[in-house]
Amino acid sequence: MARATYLEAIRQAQMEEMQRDSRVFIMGEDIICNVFGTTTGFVDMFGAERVLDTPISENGFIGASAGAAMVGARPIVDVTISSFLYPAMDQIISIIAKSRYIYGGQARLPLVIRCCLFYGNSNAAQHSDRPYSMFMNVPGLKIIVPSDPVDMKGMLKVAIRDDDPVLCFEDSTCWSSKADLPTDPDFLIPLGKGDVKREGTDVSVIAVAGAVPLALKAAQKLAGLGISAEIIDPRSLVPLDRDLILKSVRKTGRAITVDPAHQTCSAASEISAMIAEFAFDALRGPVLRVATADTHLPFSPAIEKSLYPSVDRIVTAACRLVGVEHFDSAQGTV
Amino acid sequence: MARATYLEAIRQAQMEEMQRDSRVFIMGEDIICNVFGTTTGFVDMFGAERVLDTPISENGFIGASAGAAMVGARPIVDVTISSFLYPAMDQIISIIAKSRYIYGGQARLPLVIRCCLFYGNSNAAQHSDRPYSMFMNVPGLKIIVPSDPVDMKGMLKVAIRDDDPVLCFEDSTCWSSKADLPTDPDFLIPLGKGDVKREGTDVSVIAVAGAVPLALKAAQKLAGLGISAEIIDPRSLVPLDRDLILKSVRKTGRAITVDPAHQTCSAASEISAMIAEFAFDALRGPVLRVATADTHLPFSPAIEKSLYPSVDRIVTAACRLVGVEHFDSAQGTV
Amino acid sequence: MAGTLWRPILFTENAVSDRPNDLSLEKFRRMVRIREFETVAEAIHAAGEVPGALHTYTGQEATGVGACIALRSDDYMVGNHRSHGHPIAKGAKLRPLMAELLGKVTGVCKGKGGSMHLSDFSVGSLGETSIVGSGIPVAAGAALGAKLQRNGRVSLCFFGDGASNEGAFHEGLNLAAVWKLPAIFLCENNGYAVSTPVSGSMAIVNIADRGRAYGIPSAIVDGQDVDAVEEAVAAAVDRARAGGGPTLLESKTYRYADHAVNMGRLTLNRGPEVEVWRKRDPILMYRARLLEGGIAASVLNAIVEEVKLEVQDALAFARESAYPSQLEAFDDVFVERLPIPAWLSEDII
Amino acid sequence: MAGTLWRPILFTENAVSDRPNDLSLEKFRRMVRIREFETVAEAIHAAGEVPGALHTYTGQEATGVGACIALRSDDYMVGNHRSHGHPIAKGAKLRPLMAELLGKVTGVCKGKGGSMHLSDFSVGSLGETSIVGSGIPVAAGAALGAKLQRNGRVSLCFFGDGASNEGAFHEGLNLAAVWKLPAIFLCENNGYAVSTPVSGSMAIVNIADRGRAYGIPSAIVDGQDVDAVEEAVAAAVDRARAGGGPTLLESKTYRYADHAVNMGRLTLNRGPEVEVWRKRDPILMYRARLLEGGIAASVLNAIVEEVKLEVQDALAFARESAYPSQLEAFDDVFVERLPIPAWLSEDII
Ligand SMILES: Cc1ncc(C[n+]2csc(CCOP(=O)(O)OP(=O)(O)O)c2C)c(N)n1
Ligand SMILES: Cc1ncc(C[n+]2csc(CCOP(=O)(O)OP(=O)(O)O)c2C)c(N)n1
Ligand SMILES: [Mg+2]
Ligand SMILES: [Mg+2]
Repeated sequence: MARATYLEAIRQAQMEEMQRDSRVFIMGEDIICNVFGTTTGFVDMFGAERVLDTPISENGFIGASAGAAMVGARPIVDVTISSFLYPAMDQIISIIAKSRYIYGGQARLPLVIRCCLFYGNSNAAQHSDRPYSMFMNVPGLKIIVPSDPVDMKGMLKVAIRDDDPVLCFEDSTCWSSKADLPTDPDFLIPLGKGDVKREGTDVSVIAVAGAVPLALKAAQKLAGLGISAEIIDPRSLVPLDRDLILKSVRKTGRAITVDPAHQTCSAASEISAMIAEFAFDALRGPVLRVATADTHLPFSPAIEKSLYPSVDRIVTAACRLVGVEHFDSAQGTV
Repeated sequence: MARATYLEAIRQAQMEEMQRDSRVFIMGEDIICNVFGTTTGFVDMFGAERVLDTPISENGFIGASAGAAMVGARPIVDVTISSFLYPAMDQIISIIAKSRYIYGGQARLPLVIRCCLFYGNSNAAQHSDRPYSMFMNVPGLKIIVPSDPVDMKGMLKVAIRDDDPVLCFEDSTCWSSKADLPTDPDFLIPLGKGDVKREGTDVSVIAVAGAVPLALKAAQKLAGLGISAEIIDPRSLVPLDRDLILKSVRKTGRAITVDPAHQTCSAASEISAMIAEFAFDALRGPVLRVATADTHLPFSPAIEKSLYPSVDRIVTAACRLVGVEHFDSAQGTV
Repeated sequence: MAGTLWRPILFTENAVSDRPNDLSLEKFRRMVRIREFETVAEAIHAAGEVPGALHTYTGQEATGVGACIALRSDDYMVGNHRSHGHPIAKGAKLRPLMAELLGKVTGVCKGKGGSMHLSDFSVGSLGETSIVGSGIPVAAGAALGAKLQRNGRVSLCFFGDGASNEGAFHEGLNLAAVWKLPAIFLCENNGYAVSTPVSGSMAIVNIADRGRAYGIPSAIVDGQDVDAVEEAVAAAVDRARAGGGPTLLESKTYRYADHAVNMGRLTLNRGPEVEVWRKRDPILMYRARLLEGGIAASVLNAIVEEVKLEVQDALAFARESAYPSQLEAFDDVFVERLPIPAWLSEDII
Repeated sequence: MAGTLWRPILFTENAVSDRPNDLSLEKFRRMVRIREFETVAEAIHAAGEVPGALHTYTGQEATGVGACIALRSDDYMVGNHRSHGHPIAKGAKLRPLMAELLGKVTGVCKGKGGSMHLSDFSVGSLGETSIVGSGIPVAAGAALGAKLQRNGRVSLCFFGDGASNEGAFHEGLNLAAVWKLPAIFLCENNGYAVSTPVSGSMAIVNIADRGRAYGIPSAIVDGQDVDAVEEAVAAAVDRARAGGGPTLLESKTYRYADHAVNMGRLTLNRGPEVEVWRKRDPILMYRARLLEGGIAASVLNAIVEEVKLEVQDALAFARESAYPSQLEAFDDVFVERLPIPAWLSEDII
């Protein structure tokens, strides 16, 4: 165990898996220069053959990762920022998601596509995307959204070992969060298993990626108001741990879904719909969503931040659901 | 009024708007040869300058439509099949959806991107996409999904006149449906207005695109079982006529959303989540979804069809919701 | 899954050359096999036996066969929407291909791919992908995999003139050039993309000229001449295996039929052009060359008859085969089968 | 919205040439203006006044200015992430640009675009788009719009060496070639894409060679020499206006600073290379040429002083300006303002 950040967890997961299995290699734009710090020292450790800088051609090298995977290699593709997935959507959807199926199981695509969710810091609309829900609509892609260093390490290692394509979305608002990281090289967290980040009895808050830390802070505040919130982190969106979510909602009778993505057709909407379909009998009130407003993210710091989910918005939603008068807003700001 | 198909409605809408406004032009792969029959005679009518065959380069010509629109032209881009949007996602999301915003309103992007939903006919996974919900997650794109010839004509005309980018998804299962088409050149159906396709009192069925005709057939069957179903067609997904949907659900107390797309993060899920959030008090049972199974669409006709929504599935869902024993399944197949 | 050595998953056998001994007769046989397969495929499609669309390879046989005969059977190959001919050229068995056309579970893709996806991994055919241009990055990636694993294989990609206008072409070729990958990019320029002539989609005449943009050597080859194609591809393969990097080849060829059937209104009046090309039919030309070279007509005729039987056998097999079960629809999305939705599982189980 | 005539929405004025009379001093002034703007921008970014990332244009001024001076003010121009210099070169006012950097409502994009999007439509700058390569199809489209409207305008696109590896480059140039569009594609080859040298991203040395792949004439130009750039672009503009179609130009240039600040760890040790390039500084070189041509040093110094005041004025304006109101976040998604979500509207109204 050693204290380390979320970014460091990514580095360790990759390093350990590259040490373990020589078929694993990594490629991306400027990964040798190590833009966000997740490939420190990799060229020295693994050689230039397994640590490849790519030209700026996302569709090309993401597609190439598919080809390499089909013939037995195990690529990790670092796409830096999630907005750069769009130029590669064709290879991701038409090739990576579909090849195994369309060829009747002849192909195997053990590859990981990593990128960060780069929002909340005046990066403007073209660099602030959080597009995981788009990929949830496409069968054939596993999707992980770890919210803390431990989950990140354990899940990314599993993603690299997985024989199916996995998209890993790394929330930049979590980059500097720290935790004690297990050093066991076989520390693994299976995909498809959510986690109860805090137990509670009055309301279930199902939060995604960077919304999890917000939900935990909100739970603390809510405790002060006499409301016991249970915080669920699905951790992987595909497969989704429906059972864990439904179990929690059946216990508390109330649900709020929280998601840093745009609300319409978000992961939050999907989870809400799932709850409304399968846990309706247990519900004591509406299923509320706390997500990002359906507008683009502006550059100006004066007007960007308030568009995202916040501790306050979660607290307000929970108070509304539980039927408690909203706490004094003067005290309430975090 | 003259009897015409859904495809003919597309042709008429385009023709009338091109006659009306010389800034409108159309481009796409093999549109002169008129692949699906929506541009019959256009070159002769409008000349080769306004009817442009493009190289196979969707990102290029969709992006070019944005540039042309920014300087005052009004492009219609025919992308034939929705699967071919993926190579162009970057231009659609990063440029077309965001340019007006990112430049503070300096840009105007009056353009229409048309494509068909080409499913249900052994086209295999790479040609069977129904990806509208992906675009719903992106602010800045209006999205229409007309389900009959009249709506198609009236909405496509409005889309062409609209000063914002509009995606028009044309359900190939509706191609040959016929109706009396208004000939008034100013017959217009505003975007953002849903339509009650059939009134009812027991259950609201909110159906999208090719699911509307299925829902109407199901309503007929349900009537025979003593269940009165109200069929709502949102017609445009962005903007979405929330009021119409919520009003119907408040009246019936029961809701089923039906969508030919994959279920996870579908338009159906979004509408379900919206209902569970804003009409919870009126609900007398769970909000059910009837959508396509979250697997790829196989080529083999033996196993493709059963993966989509069907009249039977809608009838079964309604019976379950209303609490009626399911009708005899031997009689029940359509 | 564990292990620290490169373990190529596919094609662990046949690591040495297994090119047939009597290459000329084998080339003839494979071309005839494609032609006969397509003839039957068109007939059964017209009769309603084949669902979906059908894009035939008739007229382009020399390109597919000339190219594949220059490959080892464990080399990789990637095709496109017009790829019945490619796996056949690479040596695939006909029964699973024909069964695939009919959507049967014995099909090479268990009936899930169909006509546009007749991929046979057992002969190195890694994907006949129907999104135009999308196979090119995949082929570059297979070459990268070969390079990383040092298995001496090369990767050949077939694509059309139209595909060379896609961004995927640009990015795939550039990658292959920068990384000096053992790849051969073989453009089958049949003059059209659906209805659009090459002159309507690019302001150059020879797609081979595009190699210069990447520093990739390129050549134009007579696509009707199976020997010429073989020679050009063999040279590219040699260079690739020797670590010399990729090659771009342009084969000038022609498809006799319309772009496809059952894919919209695609009938195009190409006038007398078709007849001009038919005079340079690759099979007729090669037959003449073989006869001239002293091969008896009876030998060639016997091959044709054998192939006919082979195709009929494949058709009978395909017809007798079962359709996949509904469960199959949930298999192969991931390595582990998906859970079946409740509304379907009742029907199935 | 109705009407049957072409009605260009933008730039209805200035349809005739409005290139400044004393071009040489204007070129000097614009280069100095960019340099000074960037110097101040870096300083206030370092001081925490500018949010987000900052990519400076320092070192490349001759390319932007030489190119834009060859354009009419109603010609179209498209830039990229490194585009502070482009609108300035095209003649944009500094106040709205500086205010944009600070995220103020008086910014050229009302504070919604920021440093990577300093687009000023009033001078024909249609979009400084920060997705690499994404401006190229847009520029081709503006050229298409110009052609359809017969307004005699041309469209010029700035992009980097790295961008030329994107599929968007390939598709945009090919379209422009097939349709003979009045477009100029100007690659600013500054040797690197972030940390990757050109040799690490392509197997060719000159990006100009890529023109051949489309049948587009191309040329290489000394990007440090504002006159040379102007001349090359002017020739391309003439050809474009005469209906001769697009041109690809490659400007060999250099950026002094790191790729960007506040965009990850991008510091790169480029060794003595930077100093070599600084010896060919475009402003120093041009200053020497002007002095040699008989312009008094005092004239040039006065320009520098004027520009400094101008930039300080812009900064003061930007600092005094207000931030946008929260409502602004919902404007310009569509032409009509979006409804404000309930949870926000309470705060706002
Ligand atoms: C990305 C994409 N765009 C469009 C299509 C539709 N389409 C299928 S084949 C084809 C023409 C391909 O032409 P070419 O590459 O020359 O191959 P050919 O059919 O001539 O063999 C088109 C446009 C597609 N399948 N994928
Ligand atoms: C599609 C895409 N991929 C990656 C990036 C990240 N990125 C921003 S600038 C840049 C380098 C661009 O290099 P070049 O085109 O040479 O322009 P320069 O920065 O040298 O001016 C990269 C990789 C991006 N913005 N967009
Ligand atoms: Mg072709
Ligand atoms: Mg550069």
